[in-house]
Amino acid sequence: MSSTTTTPAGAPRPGAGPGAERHVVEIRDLAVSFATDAGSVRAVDGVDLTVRPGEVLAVVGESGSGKTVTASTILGLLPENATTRGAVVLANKAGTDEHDVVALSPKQLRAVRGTDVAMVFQEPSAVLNPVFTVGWQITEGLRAHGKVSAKEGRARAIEILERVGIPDAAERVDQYPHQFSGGQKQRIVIAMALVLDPGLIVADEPTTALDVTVQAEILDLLRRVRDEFGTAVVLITHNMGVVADLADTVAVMYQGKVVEQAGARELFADPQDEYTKRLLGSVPRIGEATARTAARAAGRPEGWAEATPVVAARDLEITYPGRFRRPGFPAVRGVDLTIRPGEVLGLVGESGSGKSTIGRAIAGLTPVTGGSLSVLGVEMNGARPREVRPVRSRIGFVFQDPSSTFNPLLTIADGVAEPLIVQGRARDLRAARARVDELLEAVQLPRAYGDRYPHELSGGQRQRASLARGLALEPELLIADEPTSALDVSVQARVLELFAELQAELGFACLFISHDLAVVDLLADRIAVLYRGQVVEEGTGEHVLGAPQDPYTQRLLASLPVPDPVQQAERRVELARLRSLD
Amino acid sequence: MVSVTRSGRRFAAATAGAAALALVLTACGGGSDDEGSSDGGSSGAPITIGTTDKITSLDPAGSYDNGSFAVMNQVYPFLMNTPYGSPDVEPDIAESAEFTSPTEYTVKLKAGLKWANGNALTSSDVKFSFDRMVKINDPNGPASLLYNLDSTEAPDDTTVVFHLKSADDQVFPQILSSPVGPIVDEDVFSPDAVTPDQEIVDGDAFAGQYAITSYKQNDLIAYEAYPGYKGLLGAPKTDKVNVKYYDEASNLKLDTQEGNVDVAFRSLSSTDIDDLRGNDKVKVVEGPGGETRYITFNFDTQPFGAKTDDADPAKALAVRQAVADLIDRDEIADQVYKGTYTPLYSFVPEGLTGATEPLKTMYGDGQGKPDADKAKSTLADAGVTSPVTLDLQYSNDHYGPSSADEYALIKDQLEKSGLFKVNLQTTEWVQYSKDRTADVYPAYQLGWFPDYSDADNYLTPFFLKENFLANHYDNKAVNDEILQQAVTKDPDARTKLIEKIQDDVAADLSTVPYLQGAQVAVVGKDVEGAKDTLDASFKFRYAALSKG
Amino acid sequence: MSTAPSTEAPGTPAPTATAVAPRRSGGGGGLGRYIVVRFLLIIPTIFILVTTVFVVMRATGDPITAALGGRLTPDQLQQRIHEAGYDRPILVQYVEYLGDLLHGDFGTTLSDNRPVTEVLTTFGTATLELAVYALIVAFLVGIPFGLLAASRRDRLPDAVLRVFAILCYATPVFFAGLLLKLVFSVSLGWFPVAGRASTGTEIELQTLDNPSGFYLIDAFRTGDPDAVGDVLMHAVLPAVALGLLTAGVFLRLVRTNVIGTLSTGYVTAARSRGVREGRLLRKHAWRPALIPIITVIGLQVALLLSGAVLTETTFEWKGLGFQLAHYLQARDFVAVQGIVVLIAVVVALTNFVVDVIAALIDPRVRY
Amino acid sequence: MSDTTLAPALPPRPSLWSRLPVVSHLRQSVGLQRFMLVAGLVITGIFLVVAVLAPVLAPYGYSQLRTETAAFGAQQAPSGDHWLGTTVGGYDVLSRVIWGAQTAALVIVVAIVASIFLGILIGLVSGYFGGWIDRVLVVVCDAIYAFPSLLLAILAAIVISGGKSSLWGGILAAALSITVVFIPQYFRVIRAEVVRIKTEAYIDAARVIGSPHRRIMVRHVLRNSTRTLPLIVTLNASEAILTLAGLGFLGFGIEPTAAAEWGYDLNKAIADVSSGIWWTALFPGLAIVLAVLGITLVGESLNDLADPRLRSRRASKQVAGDVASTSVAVQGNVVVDVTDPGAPVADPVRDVDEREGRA
Repeated sequence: MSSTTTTPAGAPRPGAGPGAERHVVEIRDLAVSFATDAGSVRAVDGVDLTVRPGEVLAVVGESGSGKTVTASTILGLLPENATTRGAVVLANKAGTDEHDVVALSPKQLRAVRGTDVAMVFQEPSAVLNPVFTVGWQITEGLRAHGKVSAKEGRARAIEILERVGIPDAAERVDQYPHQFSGGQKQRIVIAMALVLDPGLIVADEPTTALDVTVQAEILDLLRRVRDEFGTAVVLITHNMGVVADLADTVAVMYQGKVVEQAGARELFADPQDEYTKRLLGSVPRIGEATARTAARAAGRPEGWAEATPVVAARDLEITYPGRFRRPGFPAVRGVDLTIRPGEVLGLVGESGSGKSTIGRAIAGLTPVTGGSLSVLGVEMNGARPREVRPVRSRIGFVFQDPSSTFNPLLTIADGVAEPLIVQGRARDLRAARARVDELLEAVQLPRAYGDRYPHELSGGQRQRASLARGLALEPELLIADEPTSALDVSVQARVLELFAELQAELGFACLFISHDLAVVDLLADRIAVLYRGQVVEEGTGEHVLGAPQDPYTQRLLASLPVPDPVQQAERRVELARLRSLD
Repeated sequence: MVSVTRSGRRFAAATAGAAALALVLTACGGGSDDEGSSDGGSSGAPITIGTTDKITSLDPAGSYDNGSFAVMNQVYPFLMNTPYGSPDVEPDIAESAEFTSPTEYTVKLKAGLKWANGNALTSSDVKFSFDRMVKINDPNGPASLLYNLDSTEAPDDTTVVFHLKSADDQVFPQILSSPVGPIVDEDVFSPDAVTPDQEIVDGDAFAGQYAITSYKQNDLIAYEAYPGYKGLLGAPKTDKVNVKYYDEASNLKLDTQEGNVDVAFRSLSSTDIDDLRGNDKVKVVEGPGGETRYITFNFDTQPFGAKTDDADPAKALAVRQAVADLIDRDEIADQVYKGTYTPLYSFVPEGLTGATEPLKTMYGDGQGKPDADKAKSTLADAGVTSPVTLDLQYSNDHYGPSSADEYALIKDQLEKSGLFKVNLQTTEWVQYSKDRTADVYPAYQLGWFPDYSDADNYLTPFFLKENFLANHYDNKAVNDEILQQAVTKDPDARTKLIEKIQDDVAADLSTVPYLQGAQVAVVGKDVEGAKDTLDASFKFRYAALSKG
Repeated sequence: MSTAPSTEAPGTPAPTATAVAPRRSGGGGGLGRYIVVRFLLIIPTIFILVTTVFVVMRATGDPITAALGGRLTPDQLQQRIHEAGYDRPILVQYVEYLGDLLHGDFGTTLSDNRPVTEVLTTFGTATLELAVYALIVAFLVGIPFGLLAASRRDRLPDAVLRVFAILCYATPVFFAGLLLKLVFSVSLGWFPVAGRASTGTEIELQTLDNPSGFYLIDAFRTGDPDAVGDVLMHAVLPAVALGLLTAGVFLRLVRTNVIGTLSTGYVTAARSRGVREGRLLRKHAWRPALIPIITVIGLQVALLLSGAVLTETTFEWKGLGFQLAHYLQARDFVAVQGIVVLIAVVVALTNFVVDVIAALIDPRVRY
Repeated sequence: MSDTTLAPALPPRPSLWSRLPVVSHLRQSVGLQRFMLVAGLVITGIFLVVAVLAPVLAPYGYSQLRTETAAFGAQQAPSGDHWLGTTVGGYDVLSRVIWGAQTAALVIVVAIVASIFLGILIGLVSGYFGGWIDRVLVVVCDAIYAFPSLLLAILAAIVISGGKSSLWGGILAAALSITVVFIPQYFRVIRAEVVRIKTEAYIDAARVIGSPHRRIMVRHVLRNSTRTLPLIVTLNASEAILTLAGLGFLGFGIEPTAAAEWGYDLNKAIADVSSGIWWTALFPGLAIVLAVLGITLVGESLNDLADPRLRSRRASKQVAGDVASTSVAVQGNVVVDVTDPGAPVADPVRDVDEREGRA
């Protein structure tokens, strides 16, 4: 509380000097509450923030910290059930005019939106209207703020598309959103924001929905927005790496309040607030666990490498059937993999790389269409359900989405007991309860949570319970499919920690699937990098992440922003070098 | 009519809210009116007739229903026909018709007859008409009425000789006026298949009082007088007649009331007719009707019937008599039918030669009113313990929309006395038709519309041993008497016999008749002549109508 | 397992934001293939309906008993049934019927001796004409009011319009028809009571060569302005009665879908660019909402035909639905089957066309 | 960190009563939506009370034609003895309207229970197993679904009734005719839900541990796929009334001596209306409109409340509320993300929408 309104640190960038007194936006004592079924809840509570022209302010926080609400307030885009107090004073780019957004009439608000402040959203596919061409949608903003001829609008749309890096803009201006890739869509969204040349862009998690390599490109673009257009940016994010990459100043929000605000380098180097420290401490960093992995490798018994692998894939192929006699989609194309007893294999890849498909195939959820996949001694290619069934009791699975891993109508204890009952280890819930309690304690959940329903648990707690269920049958193999990707960093850190402890204690083999190199590095003995259904590189973390050989791995690694502005600046240089090689 | 408009307004006010939007939407078209275009004719005053009849086919061989026959009566010539005002037949386009031997019925045609299309109408057409009728024997056709016809012969252009199977058939002349009787053009009609309506109209194969000029099945028919008709009925009073076919009686009623229809004939609901009686823009014209309604008893399955556990003919008869005692015909006619049906106390309806009213005196209070005490003693005398449980069936979709009300009232009348416990049931018509002849129903509703206007048509199909009712009624004496009357040449003797048969059947009560349908036409104030054609021939002839 | 395409549009549980659900994944040739598959699916649909109706009709009695059960003795009836072949095994009759159908031979009605094809064209055009009028009313009422309700959401106009929509739907067509007739024909005398035209006009129309069966078109062909007026006046009340029923559904449909798209990201994004609310509604929200709306409207054809049965009865509009009720009662299975085939074809084709239109509106399918 | 030692107290779980479908919806609703829901509930409540208490409320029996002393007479105008007059058949209009509620309620109940059972069964099997059975069932149900429902009901009525006219015979015939129409709807809704649920992680979780199909279907899929039923049931109930009335109006319904039925009475009253006898048509007609209106209001409100996009919330007058409850605290409390109102919820009603408003 004491550190709520840290005075903004001095101008971090020399260029911003002359405008230091001016603010593009100044938020004073902002409070917002929402009417919900459970009564009124306060999302933002006494927030003060200022943004100077040409500055990138990152607002960081975990879910529910109020950062998105704060950002929406700047454009007056809060939903109807919101009530606002305080002031959001917005200036135009030239600094000649000022409005308090909170007090504006809808008509005045409309005039401000787009011209003085624009917004870039998290999910580019959702914010582009599927039935209009991108050119039309870009021109729409121009038309909303004055008469623009169709020809002129089109010319300006092409120009701005070119500037945000859409190739062949003159042709593509007439295309529809679905004809662009995810990264290009985000570029178009940014183009729409830029076309009216606003003084401020509010970017709400602009890269969260994107793969890490695409994320790096968008971050570059945003940097250019600041540098070339002189536009200030309010960047809302939960990703400390993104902050380190882009931000000039940082405001950390927690429970609706700004707990710390400082220049980016200062904040990372010397966080003041307890929460900021904890947050930074939770962020996984590559190389952190090298020593641990090495120690584990050293502790392996002799002959371990020759022991029968738990999972052995040879030239594995998995193709999803097409519809209407259309050719199928090959998700996995000739993958070789081995997991030995007690070993953690990290499987990394971007979306669509086929990593989840491999996990599901091992668990028998997706049929194998080619090659060989031997799981605990059973060949899965062409296996009949009867043959797979006994294997299942020896495999545990932890799923990605914590919101749906448990049947919403059954208690947690019911869910955890399910494998015990199905596999005949217990007759009913009462008989299984002792073991359930034991499992819950093992994942550090209080026994009493067993009687709760899934929605009464937080995401992290649900993932712990999911882990308990996965371990209920004391499996020899655990498949964890992105178990932490939906969790906040601080929660993720603790779940990962727990995971590592349990693995050490119970010694199960594990396939750990993730898109996040740092997370995989933290846990895995070996890492396999998957790209378009093929393994491009495999080896220990030290090897793969320390000295990657494959160009894709190199790019992937260089694209991953590290939560340290100084290091990240170096990374950027490296990435630029790699790109230039292409 | 004042009261109608007023209550109409009241209703309108009550529903104005719901209709408000419709008002707004339709207000734009409010000014115009459609009456201007309703007169299409050039000479005289054309008449528009409205009806809810249905036409099955214009080909006599392909239809056996009132709606189709109504059209045929206007456009086809008959050898024998009923003159206005009489149920008995006389030669129509024939000069003479007589038995030339017991099994030969010879008809001489008038000379120089022509079809509307110009073809000559000769005895060859007549022979063709009857031969094809027998040959086609369409499932929907009336060929079975020619049960007594052996062959037809046309020795010359104007002579036709019918060879009959049984001798001295007094009904045969009547049959020539029935649905099986229309003469058709051999150049237009197919000899071995039912001819489509449009071909008939296109071929102009008409030689009755009218010819059809425009035809849209069950929608609209335009008639024009055919000058070449030289038969019994004479020239039509009106040249042009249009007939509009309605599906909803209420729409016909409204159009009649609004003056869009000059003559509404068959079948306005009793409510509508009752309402129109008080309307001074129209006249309600009534005549005797040939339609009858009766309750049929199955002699095997009725209470104490032959196939029941406690079979006892005497008790069974007592039950039937008690029913006859209890039915209040006036109440049904008034409440349900508002006078469009009248009480019927015999098997042969009033208006036909030989019709009497035996049930009026034999049952009830002797005046046509019910008598509960008499019913009680009838049952008690026969040793029947009351209440008697009676399963009574009616058809909800074949005998008009009021059957349900009719039978609810009958149930009520029977139960009111405390002598009966009635289980009322209804069945959809097709199933009903099957069930009733399969001994499923102990007692059930039926109705009859005659093929020809002779008492025989109300007796032969019903009370012979093998009959249409299939109710196991078997009275040798009645059987013989019915066969006898059909061949009795002397009209008086035959009438006597018919009266006797009615008395005999009334004692047995194979059926309990209770209603006779009146023919009701609602005509505009300026329309004359409806009364002339609403006669016991049960043929409604447009030719009699005129608009002043 | 994804759903089969026929259920896709309505069956997907996706909210409207994604209701423009990509019908196909993958690119080139998607639309063409989709159209072919969609078209082929019409065949089993019709086959199923024909079979069902055949079995149902034959299982419930024969037309001869229906027509003459009150006239003939049981023996005579049985003889006629035998002669007509209705006592043969049902499978034999079925195969025979299907064979005829494949040759395009619908047969001749049993109860009124008309070629079924003629019945279909005569009454089909009447029903089609009524349906077109009703759709016009439904569009004119449903869409603007639906947009209005969506834009004034949860305020008075919305409340009034929603209750209006429910009332449209809650009032049985025959009751609404009765009220309309009473108020506008009997009391006010603005419109004719019933029928498609007055007698004179009908006769006039009959004189045309090759009348199309669409009275309005035919009336124009006569060149008689009175006839045109007469036909239009007759159409107003039936069209309103049937149209309002559908309008209620349209209104609700438009409102729901537009509210759905109004809360999507792209509308919020457009708002953040300062686009006017009216334009947000008419352009950004309406166009994407149109895709599910059009799909659902296709299914309204079935509703419209159900309503048409009752409307036609009430207003003496000699159309198909009404005629079907009659043929059902007469057990005229030849006629019923013919009409059912036609309805099935019309419904299937409409859904097909609507799906294709929706696909064409959706650029993701088009390209 | 500190979250393992103690289970933080949960907010008290709502009672079973307030978790019941309609009750919970009522508690959620505000403003206009609440008004619509309450109005619908009141009308529906009256309808149900009248249906249940018909023997007590109705002054006469539905097929009663006379008192001890005298016949009612046909088409009598409203009077002290007959508040709403008598029909063309001589029945008391008020009594017929009241008893008609009972008939309608019985038909709704039978039709819906029957179609829920069958629809759920085939929808569950079809959606869960997929394959060619699923494809065939989908095509069959689509074919039936696309066919005009009233005509379908008429066809069914002809087959099913075979001419039975007893109270239950008539009600069963009408109800089953409507069932034939509804089954495809339930099939589609349940199947769509099952297909959706099949992709949920907890189904995969159950498969991974080797649960047999039957256990997965009953324990996981079935229970979760029925959440939209209350909504469809309400909307179908109103449709059932309209279909029943349509059948009655066309003469395929229940006979007057077996039960009172509004559509039948309306049919009989057509002639009356054109003759200035307004009371025989108006009241059964209004009864239909009101019953359908009430039930539809409930159904639409449920739909709105179930769909976060359509649900309205009231803004509080002042900035108020407790911050902690909204934020994901370090202790990991329940997440209520206020900016995104709820996870995307399927729109089960759309399926129903398409068909609504028949007759």
